[in-house]
Parts: sequence; C-alpha cells; structure tokens
Amino acid sequence: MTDRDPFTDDDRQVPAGDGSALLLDIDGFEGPLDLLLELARAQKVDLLRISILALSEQYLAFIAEARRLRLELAADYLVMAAWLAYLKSRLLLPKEEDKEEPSAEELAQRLQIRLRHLAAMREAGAALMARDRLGRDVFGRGAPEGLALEKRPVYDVTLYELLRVYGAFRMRSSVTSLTIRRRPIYALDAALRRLGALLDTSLNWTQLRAYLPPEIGDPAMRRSALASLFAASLELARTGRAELRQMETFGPLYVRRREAK
Amino acid sequence: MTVRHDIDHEPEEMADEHLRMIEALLFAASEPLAVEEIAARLPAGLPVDAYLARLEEDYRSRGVNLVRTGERYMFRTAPDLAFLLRREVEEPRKLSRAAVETLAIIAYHQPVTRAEIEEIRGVGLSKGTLDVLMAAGWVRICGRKRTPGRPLTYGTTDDFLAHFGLPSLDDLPGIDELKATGMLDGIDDLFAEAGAGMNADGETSVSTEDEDDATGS
Amino acid sequence: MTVRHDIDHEPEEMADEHLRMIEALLFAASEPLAVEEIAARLPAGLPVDAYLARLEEDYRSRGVNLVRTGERYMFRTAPDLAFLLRREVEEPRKLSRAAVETLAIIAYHQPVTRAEIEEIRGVGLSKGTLDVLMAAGWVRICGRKRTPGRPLTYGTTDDFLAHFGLPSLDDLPGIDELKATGMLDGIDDLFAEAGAGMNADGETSVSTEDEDDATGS
Repeated sequence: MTDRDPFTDDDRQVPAGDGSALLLDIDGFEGPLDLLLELARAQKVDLLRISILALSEQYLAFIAEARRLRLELAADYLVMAAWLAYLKSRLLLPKEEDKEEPSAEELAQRLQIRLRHLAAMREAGAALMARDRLGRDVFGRGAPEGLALEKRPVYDVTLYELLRVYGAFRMRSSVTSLTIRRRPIYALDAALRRLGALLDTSLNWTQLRAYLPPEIGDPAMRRSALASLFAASLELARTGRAELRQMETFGPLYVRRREAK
Repeated sequence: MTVRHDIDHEPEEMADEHLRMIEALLFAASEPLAVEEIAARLPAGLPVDAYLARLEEDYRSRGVNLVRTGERYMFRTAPDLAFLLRREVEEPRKLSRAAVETLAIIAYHQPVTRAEIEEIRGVGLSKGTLDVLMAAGWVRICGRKRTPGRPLTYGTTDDFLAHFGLPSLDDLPGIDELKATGMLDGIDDLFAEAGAGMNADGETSVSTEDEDDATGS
Repeated sequence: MTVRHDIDHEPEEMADEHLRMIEALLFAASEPLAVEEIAARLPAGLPVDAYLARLEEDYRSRGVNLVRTGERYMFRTAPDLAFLLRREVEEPRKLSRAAVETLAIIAYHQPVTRAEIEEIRGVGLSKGTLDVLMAAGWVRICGRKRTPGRPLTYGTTDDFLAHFGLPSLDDLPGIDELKATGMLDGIDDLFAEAGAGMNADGETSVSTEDEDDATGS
C-alpha cells in the first residue's frame, strides 16, 4: 500500500481515550506505524515512557474490530498485527536465553525508536510548515528589475593567427598567378637580333655586357637580358658567326665576329 | 567587529558607495544572490561579506530585512509584518501530511533514498509525493547511493532554504536536539541496531520501563 | 520640515513601526502604490504623505530610492546604479577562417569593397562574415568607392589596432617580412610543389609581371 494523494486534506479520526472507543477509519492512517503512533498519542504519555505491550494490545484490538466490521485492511496492517501479537507473547512469556534472536525488550525498543523517529519527523515537518514562508508570510521584492546577463562574444584571434592566415592566403593566391603569367624576361629572339646586328659593327673582342640594351634599368630585367645575350652568343658561336673568349673563371666574357671561311 | 574594521579600511564615501551598489543589486535581483554573483558585478577585491553583514545589521530593524539562505542573500519583508502583507489570494494548496513528512525526512536525513523514507514512515510512498515536492522546487535528486541497486537519493534545494527562510540546513528547526538523540544517524543504524544504540545514548531508563511494562501488565 | 513635524506628533517607536509597514508594503508591491492604497492597509488616520516624504528622504542617498510616479509610489534602484543591473559577460568564440581571412584582407587592403574582398579571396562572402567582424568592433564602413554603384568600402577600427597590439596600420608586417620570421615556412612546404616561382617575393613579382605583360615579348 502507499500513502494517499499528496494534496488530500487529512481529516482522519484520531482514536480517542483508552482505545475502547475507536472510531474505525482505517483510510485515515498513513500505514500501520502511523496508526501505532496515533494510538500511542492516545495513551497521553511521553513516547519514551510508552508501554509497547499496551500499545500492541490496542493495535490488535483495533484490527480485530476492523475485521469484525469487515473493513478492508491493507496487508501492511495485518503484517504489523501478526508481528505485534508475536511481540506481545514474547513480552509476556518468561525470558529465554537466546543469543540468536534479539530479546523481546530489544524488539520493543526498536519499535519505540521507530515511533519516536516518525514522531520527530512529523514534528519537524510541522515546524517547517509553521515557519515564515516566502510568498505567504514574507515577501521578496514585488517588482524586481532583475539582473541581466548580456553575453558579448569575444573572439580570441591573435595577430599571429591573422598574419599566418593572410600569409597562407597570399601565398596561395601568388602561386596561382605565377602559373598563369609569364616571368619577366628579355626574350632570346630579341637578344639574337640585337647581338647579331651589333657584332657587325665591331671587329675587336668586346665584353658581352657592353651589348646590353642601355634602356633597361631594372636589375632583374638586366639579368634576364644578360642571360639571353649569353644564350644568343652561344647560338651565334654554334652557327659559326661569333667567337667567345674568357680569360679566367668568372672573368668577363668577350665576344667578336667571326669571319666566314 | 572585524566586519566594520574591514570596511573601515576604505574611505567612508567609498564604503557608502559600495553599500549602495550591493543594496541596489539585492533589491533588483529577482532571486537570492550568491556572494560571488554580487562580487562579480562590483569592483574587484571588495570585502563583500563584510558589506553584507553591515547591510544585514542596517536593515535588521526595518520593514525589509536582508536574509541569508544557503550561500545566498535576499531582501524580504520582515516576518512580523506578515499580517499586513498576507495576500488575500487563496493559499497555495496545502501539502498533505505524507508530503510534509516526506519533506521533513528528506531535509533532515539527506541524502536519503526512497526506501529509507518508506522505512521511516513505515509505509510505501505514492508516486505523487516526491513529484509534488520536486515540482515545488524544494527537493532534488542528489545522486545515487553506493549500495546494491544504486538507488537514487534525494535532498533539498536552495529554494527550499529560501522558501522556509533558513540560512542553512544547520538551522532546520530542532536539528540540534535530533542530532543529540541520535535521530539523524544513518537510517540503517537507527533501526537495525536500535537496541545497542539506545544504551549508548544513556537512555537505558526506557528499556527498564519497557521491561517493567512487560512484566507488570 | 512640516513633514517631520507631522510624524513627530506620534511617539517615536510608533512612527518607526508605521514606517516599517509602509516600507514593507512598497517593497512587496508589484505595482506602484497610491497613497490611498497604502493608507487603507494601515491604522486609520496616519499621515501617510508625511511618512512617504520621510522615506523618500531616508532612501535618497541609498542604492534604492522611493520614487513617485503620478500619485503612486514605488521603490526603484537608484538610476545612477542602473549600469550594475546589466552585466556583460565575455563569451569567447572562435572566428571562422573565412572571417579571419576577410579581416586580414580588409586590414591590408583597406579601404576595400565587398566585391574586392571576394575577388581577392576567390569566393563569395557570406552575409554574416562582415557582420561578425563589425560586431566584434574590428571593422567599420569607411565610405563609398567612386565607381559605378558606389559600393561601400570597409576598413579597420582603432579597436582592431588595440586588440592586435598594433600602434598603427603601418606596423602590419609585409609579406616578405612575414616570410623572414619563418612564420610562413610551413605554408611554403604546403605550396612548394605548386610552382618554382614561389621564391620570388610575392608582392613585387606580381607587379613586375603586370609590367612584363604590358611590354610583351
């Protein structure tokens, strides 16, 4: 069995007096322990001084009466009745030395402790409910402005990340542009035309560098032009139109026209 | 008066200004505020506890009091003025005896399992009872007990403290007495070793009386 | 000081008690209270106006003020402390790669239009990206470009410089400087197989190529 609906009001009948005038309203009790506690209350003595034997007798009488009236009794109550009947007999019989089982007095004491405990909790509950309760006896601010918590996103990007991302991105984009576009060069065709024409103007050994187009100022472009002129000089030498000479390693390179034989 | 002392380290007008700030925060809040929540909205390093103690004192005699519930603070109307404020609207539904008892058992014995509650009350707990207490925001699931079956355990919430005006669980009515009489010891101990425990508590008179009764009647 | 006088007709402790009551009523009220509403809840014949004036004064310098709106009174947190009631908490978030790239492009190329950013990145810019950067306070609208359609241009803010610890935009390192720090080494490897031209210093080579194209071969 379980207790009753949490919101039903408790208007049960408390057994009055010595228990002889029991008002049988078994539904009003929250289980056998509750019934026992109420019966104990009816003894009007401190729970510490309650007679468990008398209590057992009262309980058994209550149950007997309920059965006589054919009231429906939950199993819990009957189990408790059986146990109390047993306890009662143990309490009345002469003591036996039995180490196996707790003595009748111990059993009685346990029951008494349980009753005291339940009573204590019941009182505590009542004391709680009697406190000045928020929203009933004491009140918080009726119209609180409330405390707002505004979340402001903070991005944890560092300069390092920013630069790295930008760098990576620029590298990527420069790769693509380099594969599409041509390198800045002085074309070999142009070098061949220029060297071929200029060789005819001189019979002496002349530094190859002297044939660089003077209008090219950009060093990179000059480097490219020099490379192209060198390649052109090699081409002219291969076809027998020019001679090349170098006096030492990494020394200046000289070129002159070669007379056709 | 270390409290005063702490604040007195600050120039008076600064202290006043900080008191104003805390006052404003507590007034504006719709829920009890934790000390850290207050501190988070104030200049760093203030002795918030000292300020709160000061405000508590300043408001003690007023129509509105500063009270602590759990580790939180809130302003609320003075209890003695309840007669003035009690709302005409019908009271929230009265809790059943079962629910009140269950709440008390949870409050005093937490963390406690459903089986333990049933053990104390000597009756099964209907499903609705815990629901009602949890819906009211007073009871929460604490965790699981380290016993076979790992049953759930229940305990009370901060709202419970706030609702019943309790600074802490140590302020539960009658808790000292209950502790002293061993009522709040482990529930298993309480019942299984009741006999032995009783003697240790020096309440041997009980057992003799029981014996008396047993032999007497 | 007629106000004081009115109250002073009462014994002091009575006056205090009445002040407490009004205080509690106003505190607990969910709406501003009219003088008559307050009077109706108090013992008859009290100089409620005088009490209210007194409370108004008592609370004037505090974190909570008694304010009158129309013929009604209510407690309100002091206006100068309103800033306390709002609290911003910083919520760290990760910026998307697209956003970081966009930010970098704006930083290096400002003032720059959305179309230009898209052209540089080679992909469309989702609506949110610029919003996020502007919400973060790093990017602002600079003006409009003098081209057909007069598109908006974007640039960075002072907050941007502050956040990244840059004295000025000139202190943003150039690509070759970045390479010199070795910061892009990993990236180099990434693109190494993509072309030998990598070693030419990014920025300048691009422009010379353009010139080369112009001169033809």
